[in-house]
Amino acid sequence: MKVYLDNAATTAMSKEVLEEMLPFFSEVYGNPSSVHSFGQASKNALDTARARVATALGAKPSEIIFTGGGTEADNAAILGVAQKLQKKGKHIITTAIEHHAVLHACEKLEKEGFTVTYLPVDEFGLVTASQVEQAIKDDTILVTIMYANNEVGTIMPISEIGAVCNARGILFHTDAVQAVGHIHIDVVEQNIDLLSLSAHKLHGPKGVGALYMKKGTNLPPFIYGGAQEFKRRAGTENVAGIVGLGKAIELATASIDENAKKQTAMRDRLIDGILKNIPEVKLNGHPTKRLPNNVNVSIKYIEGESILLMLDINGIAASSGSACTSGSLDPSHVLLALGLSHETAHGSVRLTLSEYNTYEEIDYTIKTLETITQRLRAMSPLYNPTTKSFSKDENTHSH
Amino acid sequence: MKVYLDNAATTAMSKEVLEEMLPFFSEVYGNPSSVHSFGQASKNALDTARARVATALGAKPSEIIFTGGGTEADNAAILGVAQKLQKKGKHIITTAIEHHAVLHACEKLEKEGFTVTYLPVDEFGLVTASQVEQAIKDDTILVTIMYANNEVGTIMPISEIGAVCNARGILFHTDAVQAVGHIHIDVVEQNIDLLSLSAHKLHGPKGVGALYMKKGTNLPPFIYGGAQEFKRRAGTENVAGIVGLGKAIELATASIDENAKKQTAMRDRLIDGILKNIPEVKLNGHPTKRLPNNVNVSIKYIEGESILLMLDINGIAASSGSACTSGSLDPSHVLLALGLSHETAHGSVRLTLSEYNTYEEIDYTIKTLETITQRLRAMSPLYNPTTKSFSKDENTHSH
Amino acid sequence: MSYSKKVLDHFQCPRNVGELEDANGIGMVGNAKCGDIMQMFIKVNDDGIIEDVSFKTFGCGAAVATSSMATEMIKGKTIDEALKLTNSAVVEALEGLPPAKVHCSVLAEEAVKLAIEDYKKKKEEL
Amino acid sequence: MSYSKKVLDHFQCPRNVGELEDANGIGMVGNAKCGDIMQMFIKVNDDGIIEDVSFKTFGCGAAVATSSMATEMIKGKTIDEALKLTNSAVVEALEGLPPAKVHCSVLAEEAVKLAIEDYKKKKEEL
Ligand SMILES: Cc1ncc(COP(=O)(O)O)c(C=O)c1O
Ligand SMILES: Cc1ncc(COP(=O)(O)O)c(C=O)c1O
Repeated sequence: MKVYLDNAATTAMSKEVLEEMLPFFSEVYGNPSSVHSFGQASKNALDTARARVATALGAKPSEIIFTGGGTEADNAAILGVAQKLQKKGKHIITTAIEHHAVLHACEKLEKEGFTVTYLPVDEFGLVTASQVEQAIKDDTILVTIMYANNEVGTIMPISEIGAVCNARGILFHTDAVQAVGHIHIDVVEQNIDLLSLSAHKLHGPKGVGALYMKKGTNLPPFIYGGAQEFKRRAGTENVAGIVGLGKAIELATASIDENAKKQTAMRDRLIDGILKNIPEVKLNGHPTKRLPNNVNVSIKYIEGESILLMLDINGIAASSGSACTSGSLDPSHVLLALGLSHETAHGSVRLTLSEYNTYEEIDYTIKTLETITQRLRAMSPLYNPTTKSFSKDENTHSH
Repeated sequence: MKVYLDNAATTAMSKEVLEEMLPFFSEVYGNPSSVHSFGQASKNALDTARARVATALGAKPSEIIFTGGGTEADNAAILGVAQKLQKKGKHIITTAIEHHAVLHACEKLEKEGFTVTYLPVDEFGLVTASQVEQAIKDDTILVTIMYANNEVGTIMPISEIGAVCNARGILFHTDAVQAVGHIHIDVVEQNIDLLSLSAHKLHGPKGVGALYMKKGTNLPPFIYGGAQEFKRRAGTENVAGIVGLGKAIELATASIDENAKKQTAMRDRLIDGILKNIPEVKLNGHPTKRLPNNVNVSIKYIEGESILLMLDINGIAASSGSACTSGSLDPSHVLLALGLSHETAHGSVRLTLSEYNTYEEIDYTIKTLETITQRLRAMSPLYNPTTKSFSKDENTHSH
Repeated sequence: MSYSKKVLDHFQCPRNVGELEDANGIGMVGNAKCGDIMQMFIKVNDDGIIEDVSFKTFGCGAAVATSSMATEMIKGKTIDEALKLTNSAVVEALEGLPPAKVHCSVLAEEAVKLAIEDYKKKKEEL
Repeated sequence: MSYSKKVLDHFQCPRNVGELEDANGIGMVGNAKCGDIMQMFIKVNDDGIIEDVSFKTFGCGAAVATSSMATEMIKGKTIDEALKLTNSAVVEALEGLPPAKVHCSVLAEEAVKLAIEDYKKKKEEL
């Protein structure tokens, strides 16, 4: 059985999206900047996609700038505000559990003399609007806080934070890459000035995203060249990709409630099944303020990559908080910020669903994970079958 | 008859490229950064594409960074060198006829205190290596000169310029967006340190390109986030697009001589047909040092956009040096730099071929252009049927 | 260019093209540098009515269409009525123009005004 | 992870897993913070030959595979031969490791050395 449970990393593209994109490779291939009808057909396709993205967010089409993905949108928002407002102030507020696309952009700014407040989160991964309010200084120019966390699925109180920023006249950006198409968003009601999204997290194509930029925000260009994308993001547009994003976001928002219900039920079955069948497992993230598709558990005494490999051998695709691939030995900054010990963080597994998953897959995954845990624990020098308490020596192995 | 003669703007994607890309949307959809086999399958596809691009340029795979297009590659190279070497010097050399992706990046740097020398070109659009040599100053950190011009097709003496830069120890970037896949390139032999390319100019997908960065050049990241693309260009990779680029460049280089021969023959038939059948027309660009697919003519007394619209009504897609779409009233900076009067520049038409075109299309285009010219001249207040000389009043109408 | 059907119609089949042999007023605006030149020819009769009108234009699709439309809109009108022609009336009659092209309608309005001015001047000189 | 077939084989079917009841040398390296802990058990006979060996490992696939391979490489060897085991020999035997994983082979080498050291120390103490 092949079970894909890594939908927070990326999703399978929907067949309907592919169908919508197909004509824009070899048939409708004009450059949208061209005067002739080949070009105008492509331009019309961009317009349709822009309207669809705008509708999904409660924005206007002229407020949507297509980008080469979520990371680019995050960079454009943060570095753009910094460039534009540096004379006004050099302080930025964010959280400790942002995606690297936000954190590394902030770190670059720190090197250039900006100061960044990384708000701590509670054990569930939450920040509060009053934390934000208290962190605001005279020279604060930007608050950037993710809509929902990609590792543990915690949903932040975005409306409340938006209200605080609005009241204080500070620009508010949210990295909504994990939220768009999964939970309802309204940029106007929620006082969001800038929002990043990415197509491949909602059954759209990889390498295309968008930045919502509220009218009047008027950030500087982030790629220089032609007049594309309201002169903000030069370069011939990824027409097929943008068409795909438009279709994917339309489909996702059309069935947002239905999908959330289906995923939440599967998610809870998966969580319950794991917690019931495997001893000494801890759920990471918030029990209820959590993305419908996110499960993140720490399995004590064993290490994440080993679990992933074993799952993979059994046909299950998952992800872990053990950052093995990047060459770093440190576990996920998100899990550490939630207060997990290094050891526990290393043993975390993320299983993220989509509406394409089935209950059969969920049950198979619970069973497989149980077997794998037994095998790996038998091999683990940390595991002592008589030890029972999970949190007791939570921190003993860190140094 | 539908005739697409705007291949310098963008090309139709080849069916073979589409076929190669198709599995990477809904079947092989893993995130290349993922540990599991879904992810590794995508990673392998990236590796294959990287090797193909490297081979086409005579580079190593580790020297290829995939980007969101040619513009992004140009920006990354120029802004990257500036950021890295600003302590060493703040002078950059380029030409007056670069693409806006280069010019506007340079202009941004000028605002930040850099000085830029825009080398003038001769009437054919050429700069010489000795012009470059003479422009080099103690604080010159970068020479950026396009491989071939996108409007008039002129091919620059890149090897000679590369030799000069190499001898003087100055980084050399070339915007080869119009050249890759059309003429032979060898980054090692030609002493090229940085090279930009774009997939959609060679029957590949839009929105994906690459920057060749010679080992040791070591520019800073241009998008911050994950560890993708050797930590230079963060963000989940456009896997399908990159696969498409890899296939397109492989196909293009495999039949580079054959395609060049075919296109050159069609090009010359088109040029000869126009010059013979339409009075008072001038060929722009170099007669021989020119891209195999480029025709650019100025048709006196009439205006480019009108010609394009008439061509379009007759099924022919072309482009003009009249920058109508951008809201600017100025004609192409390239044509002006070649010494054309505003009036003549406004009357220029670019017809760019691909190997998909046919002789039948060429002959139809010549005939159609002749008829259109007659109609528009009959409407033109500048046209006096008794006037015969073309260059006589070349400059009388400019002010 | 996303031109309206009306613009494309007037571009493809421009009305009143050419030089009016017996014009008694001629107006010319624009210059080749900016890519637009419009020439408007009118024939005003003794009752001050624009009996005939024609144009010649060097310029983009919008320039041709606005010239053509302007000739239609003033033909048969008195010169006083013609002087009231505004560029926005031309744009409206064409069912809109892309923002970057609105300047063409201004040229058309100006060309009409200059032709009428020329007619008046010539009349005074008689 | 692009692991070699050999690595995946040793990960899936690790040789010599578990605690050796009658071990006379035990070495442990790494720590949970870095995500890798290896424990090596050896039983050295009177001729100084490693008669039996086993391991327990908390860590990634490479950590498990290098431990497993290391046990195979020293089993039946004299302790002097075993001391010559290098991490690169382990990497080679596994048909390579991704660059980010080479440190695991260093841990395996160290665990073996510590186990032998422990054996020697215990022997001296006797
Ligand atoms: C010479 C040249 N440089 C750069 C570009 C920009 O490439 P892209 O449209 O892929 O960003 C183009 C084409 O648009 C070009 O012709
Ligand atoms: C929260 C969050 N932000 C940003 C990104 C980056 O998006 P992309 O991979 O499209 O650049 C991701 C996913 O990778 C994410 O989960």
